[in-house]
Amino acid sequence: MGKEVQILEDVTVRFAGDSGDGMQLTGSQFTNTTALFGNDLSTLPDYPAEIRAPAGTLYGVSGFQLHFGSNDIKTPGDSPDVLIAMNPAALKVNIKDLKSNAIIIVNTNAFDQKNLKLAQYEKNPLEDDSLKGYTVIPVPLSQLTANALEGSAISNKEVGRSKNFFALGMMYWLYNRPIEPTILWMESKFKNKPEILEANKKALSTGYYFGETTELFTTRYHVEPAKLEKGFYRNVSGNEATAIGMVAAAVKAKLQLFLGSYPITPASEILHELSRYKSYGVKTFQAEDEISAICAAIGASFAGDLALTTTSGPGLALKTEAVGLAVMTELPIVIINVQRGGPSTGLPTKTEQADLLQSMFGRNGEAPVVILAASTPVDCFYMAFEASRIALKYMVPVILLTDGYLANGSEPWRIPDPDSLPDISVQFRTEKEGYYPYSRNENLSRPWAIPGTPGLEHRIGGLEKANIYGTVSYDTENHEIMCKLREEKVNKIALDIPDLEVTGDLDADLLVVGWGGTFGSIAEAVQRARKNGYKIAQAHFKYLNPFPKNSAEVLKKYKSVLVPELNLGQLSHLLRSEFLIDVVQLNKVQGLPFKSIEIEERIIEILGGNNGK
Amino acid sequence: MGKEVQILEDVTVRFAGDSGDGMQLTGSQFTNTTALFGNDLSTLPDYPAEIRAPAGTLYGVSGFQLHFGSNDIKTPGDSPDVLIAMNPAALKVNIKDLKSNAIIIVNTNAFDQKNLKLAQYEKNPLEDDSLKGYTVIPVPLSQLTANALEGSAISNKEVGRSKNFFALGMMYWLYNRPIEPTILWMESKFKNKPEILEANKKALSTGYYFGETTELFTTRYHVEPAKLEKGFYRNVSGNEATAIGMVAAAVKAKLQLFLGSYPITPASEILHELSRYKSYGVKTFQAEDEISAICAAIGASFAGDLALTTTSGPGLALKTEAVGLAVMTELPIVIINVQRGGPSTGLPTKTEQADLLQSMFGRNGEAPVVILAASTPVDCFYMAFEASRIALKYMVPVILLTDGYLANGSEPWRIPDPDSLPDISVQFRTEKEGYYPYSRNENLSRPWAIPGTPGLEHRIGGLEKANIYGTVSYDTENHEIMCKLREEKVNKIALDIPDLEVTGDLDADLLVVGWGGTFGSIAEAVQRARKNGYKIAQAHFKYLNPFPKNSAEVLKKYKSVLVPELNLGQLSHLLRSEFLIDVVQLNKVQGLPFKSIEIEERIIEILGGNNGK
Amino acid sequence: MANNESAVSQSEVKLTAKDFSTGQDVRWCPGCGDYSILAQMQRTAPDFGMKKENIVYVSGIGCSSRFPYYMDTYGFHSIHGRAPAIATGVKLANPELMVWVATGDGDLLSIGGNHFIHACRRNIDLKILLFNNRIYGLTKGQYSPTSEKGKKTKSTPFGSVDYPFHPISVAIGSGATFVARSLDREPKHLQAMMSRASKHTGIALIEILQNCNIFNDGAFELYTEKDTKADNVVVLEHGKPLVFGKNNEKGVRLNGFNPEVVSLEDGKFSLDDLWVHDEFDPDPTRAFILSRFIDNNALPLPIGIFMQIQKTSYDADVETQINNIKTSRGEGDLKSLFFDGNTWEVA
Amino acid sequence: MANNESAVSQSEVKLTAKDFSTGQDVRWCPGCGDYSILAQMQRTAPDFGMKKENIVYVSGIGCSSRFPYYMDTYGFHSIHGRAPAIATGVKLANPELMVWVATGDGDLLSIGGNHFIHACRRNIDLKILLFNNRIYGLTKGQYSPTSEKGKKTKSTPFGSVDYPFHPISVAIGSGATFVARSLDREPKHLQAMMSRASKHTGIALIEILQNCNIFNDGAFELYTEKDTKADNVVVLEHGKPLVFGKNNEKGVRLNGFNPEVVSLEDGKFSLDDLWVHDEFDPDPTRAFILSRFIDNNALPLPIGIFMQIQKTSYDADVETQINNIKTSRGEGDLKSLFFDGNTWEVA
Ligand SMILES: Cc1ncc(C[n+]2csc(CCOP(=O)(O)OP(=O)(O)O)c2C)c(N)n1
Ligand SMILES: Cc1ncc(C[n+]2csc(CCOP(=O)(O)OP(=O)(O)O)c2C)c(N)n1
Ligand code: SF4
Ligand code: SF4
Ligand SMILES: [Mg+2]
Ligand SMILES: [Mg+2]
Repeated sequence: MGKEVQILEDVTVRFAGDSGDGMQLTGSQFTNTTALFGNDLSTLPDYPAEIRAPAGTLYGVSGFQLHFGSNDIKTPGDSPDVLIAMNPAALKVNIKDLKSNAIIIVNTNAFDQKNLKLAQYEKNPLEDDSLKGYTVIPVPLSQLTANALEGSAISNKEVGRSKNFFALGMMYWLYNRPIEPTILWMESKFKNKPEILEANKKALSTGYYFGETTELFTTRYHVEPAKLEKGFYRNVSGNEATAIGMVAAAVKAKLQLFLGSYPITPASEILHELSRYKSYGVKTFQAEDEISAICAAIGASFAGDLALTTTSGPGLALKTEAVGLAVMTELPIVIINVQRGGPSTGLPTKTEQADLLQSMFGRNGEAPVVILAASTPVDCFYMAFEASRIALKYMVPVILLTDGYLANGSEPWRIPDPDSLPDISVQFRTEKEGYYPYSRNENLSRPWAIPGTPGLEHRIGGLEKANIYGTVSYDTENHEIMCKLREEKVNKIALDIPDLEVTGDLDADLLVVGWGGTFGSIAEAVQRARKNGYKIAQAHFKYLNPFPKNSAEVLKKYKSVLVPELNLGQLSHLLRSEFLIDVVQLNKVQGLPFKSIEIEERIIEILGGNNGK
Repeated sequence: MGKEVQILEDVTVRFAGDSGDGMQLTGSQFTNTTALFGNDLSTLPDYPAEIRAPAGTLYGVSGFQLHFGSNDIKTPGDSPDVLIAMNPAALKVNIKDLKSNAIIIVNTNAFDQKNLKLAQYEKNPLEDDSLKGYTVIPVPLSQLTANALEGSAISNKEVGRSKNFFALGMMYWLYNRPIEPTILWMESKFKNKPEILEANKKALSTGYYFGETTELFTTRYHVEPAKLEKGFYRNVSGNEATAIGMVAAAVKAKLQLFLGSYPITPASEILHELSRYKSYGVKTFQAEDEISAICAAIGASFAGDLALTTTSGPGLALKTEAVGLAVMTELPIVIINVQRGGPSTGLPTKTEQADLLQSMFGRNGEAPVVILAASTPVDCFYMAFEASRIALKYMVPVILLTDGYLANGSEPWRIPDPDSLPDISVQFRTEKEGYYPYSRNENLSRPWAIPGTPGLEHRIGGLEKANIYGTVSYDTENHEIMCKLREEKVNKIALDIPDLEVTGDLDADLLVVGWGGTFGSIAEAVQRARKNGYKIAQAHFKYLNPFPKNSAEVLKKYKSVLVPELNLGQLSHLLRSEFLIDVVQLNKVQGLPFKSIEIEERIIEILGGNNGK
Repeated sequence: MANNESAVSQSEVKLTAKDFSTGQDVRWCPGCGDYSILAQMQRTAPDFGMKKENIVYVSGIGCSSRFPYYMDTYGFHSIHGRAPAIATGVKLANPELMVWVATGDGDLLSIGGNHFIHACRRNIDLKILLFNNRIYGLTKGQYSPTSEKGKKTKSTPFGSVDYPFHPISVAIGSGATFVARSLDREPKHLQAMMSRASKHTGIALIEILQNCNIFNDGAFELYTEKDTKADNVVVLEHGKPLVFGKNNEKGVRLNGFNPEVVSLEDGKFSLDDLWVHDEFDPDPTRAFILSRFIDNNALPLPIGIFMQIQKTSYDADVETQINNIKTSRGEGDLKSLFFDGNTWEVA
Repeated sequence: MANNESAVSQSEVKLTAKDFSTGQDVRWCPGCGDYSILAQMQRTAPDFGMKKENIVYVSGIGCSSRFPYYMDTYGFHSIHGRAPAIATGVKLANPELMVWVATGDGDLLSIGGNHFIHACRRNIDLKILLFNNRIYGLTKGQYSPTSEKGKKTKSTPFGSVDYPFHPISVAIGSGATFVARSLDREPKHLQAMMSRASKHTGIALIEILQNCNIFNDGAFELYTEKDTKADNVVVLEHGKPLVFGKNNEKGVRLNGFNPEVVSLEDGKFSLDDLWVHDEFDPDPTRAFILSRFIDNNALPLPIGIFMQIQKTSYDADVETQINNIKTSRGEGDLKSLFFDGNTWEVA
């Protein structure tokens, strides 16, 4: 109908509504279709803390944000270009995040007295000037859906539920995506509920055609496919990627994977995922508490499994005594901590990076452990694999830090060829000759001799061990030797991990250094600032203990080092202590990821605001 | 009988024998008598890890060391001048610690084939040259005691047990101390066992007179009383002093003391001591585990008690989640961690300082706590009081670190006038007007409104709290405000604690900095080196978080900063990070305190070995 | 021994349910069984004979553990599993307080199991409201230690292989002195249980079967729906026989140690043959048998007070001991504390 | 369902007690009851029908927990209270192993209580040796959760005010399937219990009353000394009446639910009136009653197997479930794992 088509490089869309409005589902469908279409993308859901908050309330708003583009997409986007608000609460909660001049599509039917009051609006924002500056597209979504489904066999309640598909259809039209993938999905999902299937299909396609016919939309947008590397892709969240990475590690290590876990937000999905993989021999043990979970994992490690325990902050706090046991017994175990807002129960559904120092130091005595951190949802796969590799090769506990942002966020994963993953298989000790439980190989790691092996019967435990022989030893000098050996073993791993890589302007004055889940925001900020003419180098730590061996060299090369972190300065603390450099901190503890603009602004501030010149 | 009397400034004596030989008792009696005599002193027991190891074994040797003098005594002594060895194992285990030319008094009767074998001696060391260089005084102790008690009414076994009193009598003679205090003690101790009383008295006095008559001793020693400050004194171990300090704090705060604890070496004696003080209203709750112990303490704090929990390393690891709850709820609680050898179960009966970083960082999220450390056994009293003062005034958890060395070591305590202790009483909030659970006073501390107070009903918990109002808040900015407030509150305490004091040569190039229980060894080393002409300044941290406000100024004044610690460098880590100074580390992780000579040697090494000139 | 009548202060003005409401938005899912439990507590609390400020609700973490926020008394929403331990500290610090624990099947029986059994062992005077929905609600639907074997949940997509706890059996095995069961859908009965628990001295457990309409909907339908409940629930009443059925036509008799359902209609058995409930039986054996009815589909679900035994409570014993020692030795003062043991003077 | 006979490999050469000794110096106090328990295990182990390398002893911390060091098998001396959890991991990782837990009353019932009750609930195939000396030995003499009320110890100088656990009641309340009691001083009986436990599939608890001659000497004298034991101990034997006394002149009969001691000499009661022990009774009620004899001074202490119930074990169910799924779906490979769900190609 002759609508204008505008080509965009990237777009950020946020779907928001009541928990019951199906926003997560709508968002995922849009994501899948967009992925199939060939865009690069990154997503982030935002759940309320309540399971099902009463409809219409501010704290019950559930959101799903998707950033997609024809370029390299690094984050779910700082601020949406488009908001789909299913009710007044969704509008109220989300409006502050929008770009100025953003498009707001609202379901006008939901803007009744009751909902306005629940959303604590004194006046209907659609009827005053408060939305000036935005492009508001008022759509009577509920009404239109009801009209579309008139005469259908489903209940009124179910009709109400279909409105998200109407909205989705409309969005498909607006961004010029096919509705077929969603129809296919519906056909399998609602296989056994033909009436619902029909209704939803109808809502979807009516929404699509509504976009085409209505005069509310004057412009249609087009985002070209991205130039992605060839191959097969799949969208994965960080938690999914973590789970798959662990199974892959077990297969490549030729071991069975044992997970001891206790549910906790936002780590539970790793348990859920892994419990589906029984045909891979994965054993998932839902323990009575976090302590039992890690202890069972330690027991399984002793008996020869690839042992894993997963948790979030408060759970890691509970596991610390047992982590010390793993240090002392030198058994391989992977501990995955999906960080969330603390201290204490804190902000359980929000993200944060405040468990680095807990991971580093949260145990009695001198008990060094290896610490890794994943940088993107997809990287969770690789770092889970890497954590397993290191644990098995060096017979050490490895803590892998991810966070709520990575865990729930998703991005396309270029599926690797399983054969391209390294063989990390281990040799259990079977040879009796010369066997001592605490003898060491060139990696300083002790032999793994598992129960069932004839002739290698031995005892281990939490008391200090005699060097080589592994018997209990109260000898004073032996204790110092062992403390130092345990430290050295961890430190030596620096030789077996990649160097810290510097990207951007290697000759810049400013180095921006991050770790873990902030990678995307930092990279985006650096990239944007560089486009604006600033000279900046960037480096990102995925290995926190030990640090990569070239770290000192890298860090000392730059006049200023800026360290953005979602905490009060934990990596900064370590860098200061380790390298005696006075880093510039950029800290945020709001339960939210960085917006790249926040980092960009700080960069510009440091570099003097005039393009660094 | 005309024996030579030699005047000594100080002497270090070690009693050693089987666990069943009563060495702890003998040592304590010698200590008490020496204290009454007016010497300054410091003691250290050394128990085997086993409860009652089989007689005669190396690992069953129990020791008690006493350093006393006419000067200011700071440590139990690096190396004994005299060893009393009740059997070959005691000789074997202890000989390496002795001064060259030390006196060794041995019970020759115990040097039979069986005992020699148990002690893994191939030949009788009394009969070859292996003890050349020592002054060996062979005494047939068992035989002499048996002779003395011939015809007494007690059993042979009991006669055997009396030999320690014979040895004690001999030592009294040798060091010219009265036997009367021990006789008085015996009379009350064995009130109901008159035969045993008689036998022990006889053994003691026979031992004394044996010293006088035997030609084995040609010299007698005299150590003049020390010039101690006027007043009443009492010998206290660190654990005793800690317990008394907490009761004193409760009395001065006008609160009831609540202890939630779970037994663990070397902290259990605090529980034992406090459980005796029921007439002071002290409630001691032996919980089912460490988590319950601290949680009960938090509950008691909520309800208005002065709440305490005591533990050692592994126990602190278990309490970390709950410490975070105390941080979040801003409730006052004192957490005492008597550090021992780690990691894991480690060396449970040995000392170490390796829980500093655990105390600092061992919690999920940004959860700052106040950390104090006691420097001597007597200081445990004052720091327990101080920990209570800070906890109550600022409504914060305070971790007080002591260690196995302080806990079991003892020294004379000049008993303070109770009235001289500050009033630290608190005002519970009762006023309804303007009450909000998380409003703050000038110390940033929130009001303590305890259940039972009409009109102030409120709810607290581990979820993030709204500033001022204290309701649950998922607000992102509020979270950052609260994280920073909690940090600031702790940091501000720097204004309310003493400055870091520097002693010695303020204009030296070298500053020696320690923390906690190493005070005595460091002070002795510094003093000795200074006597030898070296210029050295000394400072000792008793406040680890926050650091005293002049710390930066002090630390940056010196060319070199030497940090001796019983760990792999934990204070060093904090100083490096906090002050960006490159300290020199002196680390020892052997489950043993520093010998002052070890520190002195390092000082000399740093200062160039030629008296610093 | 302190007993409730003397240890707690009586409220002077009669309070109402509304006085106990904080007026805060209640944040459970619409339709959740927790609402009823809250309502019954608000209705019953005025009859505890306590001033509001002397009541404390302590909870752990879970949907159920949000309970304290809605009661306008002192409250502590603590950390997962630790409510009994924190409540123990509260009660020991101030035995005048009436201390309730609000908790879930995960909170109390999974991570909090140890504190729970020790609270039972000690017989400390806490009243525990166990919201048993046989699921982890707050973490969105994993199975719990009370979930049936074979249950499919997020963490057991192929069915769980765990046997469940019977919370009441665990309590009895651990030495509890008051155990009761009720249902979220039986408001009057639930109120009665709360009121009775409030009068018990020592540990009191009320297991409340509670519907989680989001993750475990209908778990207790059999016991709550009009057409099935009469045939599947037996109400325990002291001194009365175990009778149930739409027309009170069925009963439970004990055949040796074996409980069995008998018909009262076919003339073979009469009321006199039935098990007569004695809630004050000092022997917990019968309560133990009742706690295991749930294993046997042929038997109805007992609700009511399974047993209550009189025994001094831990908190009262602690207080008594301290008071006795104070009386016999006199209250301690710092001077005598400092001068305890061997002292000497340097002049 | 895996049962012992098939799941474990048979040893070929007959081992002896000596084969199970590590030859390490045993570091308990001279006279400690732990020596006997070790000796009985070393004597019994050759009859388990297992190769040495397939036996694992897991312990926590305590005097008793040093046990693994002295058995020449695989062993894990872990951290305080966590042995059941670690053992669970060992057994799940390799169900072919026979896994024993050696633990103390503090280790298992105080700090480890939660893991213990959950191990019972799950019926995981672990054999637990509980060294119950009613004291904390290793930490030098504080009272434990099994210490009698009123006990004076280092941490209770005025007597404890805690009620004790009955470990066997706790186990039964939590769902255990095999519970037995023995004494350190009854070597033959203890061997028999170990041997019987070794044959049980699922959780097996043997409570061993053990003398700590240093901190709680004589705690069980009544049951071990020549002149008192016959009158104070009743040996449970399947199918036999509960008879005891120096001349077998006394018995226990059940009067309703009430156990009472009767004389067999005064003609009023005969063997036929006595409680006949049925260790295979699927109803745990009688075992529960036996577990509480200890509360009543008039009753003798039962030793022997209180009950054993057949139920699939947790580890077997875990294995079966995995095998079934592997059979029905085929073993997973990485390709299908990676390609699970929505994928698309970029060409
Ligand atoms: C230490 C710790 N572990 C785990 C969690 C996550 N968690 C919160 S509530 C809960 C279980 C809730 O189940 P339940 O107690 O039955 O309460 P419900 O929500 O069903 O009322 C879990 C596992 C946590 N908050 N803290
Ligand atoms: C986490 C932790 N808490 C406390 C301790 C101290 N501890 C070691 S053994 C023990 C209790 C021992 O009692 P029990 O289990 O009965 O064994 P027993 O020594 O009597 O055989 C305690 C409290 C510890 N090692 N670790
Ligand atoms: S998830 Fe279940 S238990 Fe939790 S509030 Fe919702 S309905 Fe209630
Ligand atoms: S303390 Fe007691 S339990 Fe421990 S070894 Fe000695 S006698 Fe045995
Ligand atoms: Mg639940
Ligand atoms: Mg014990």
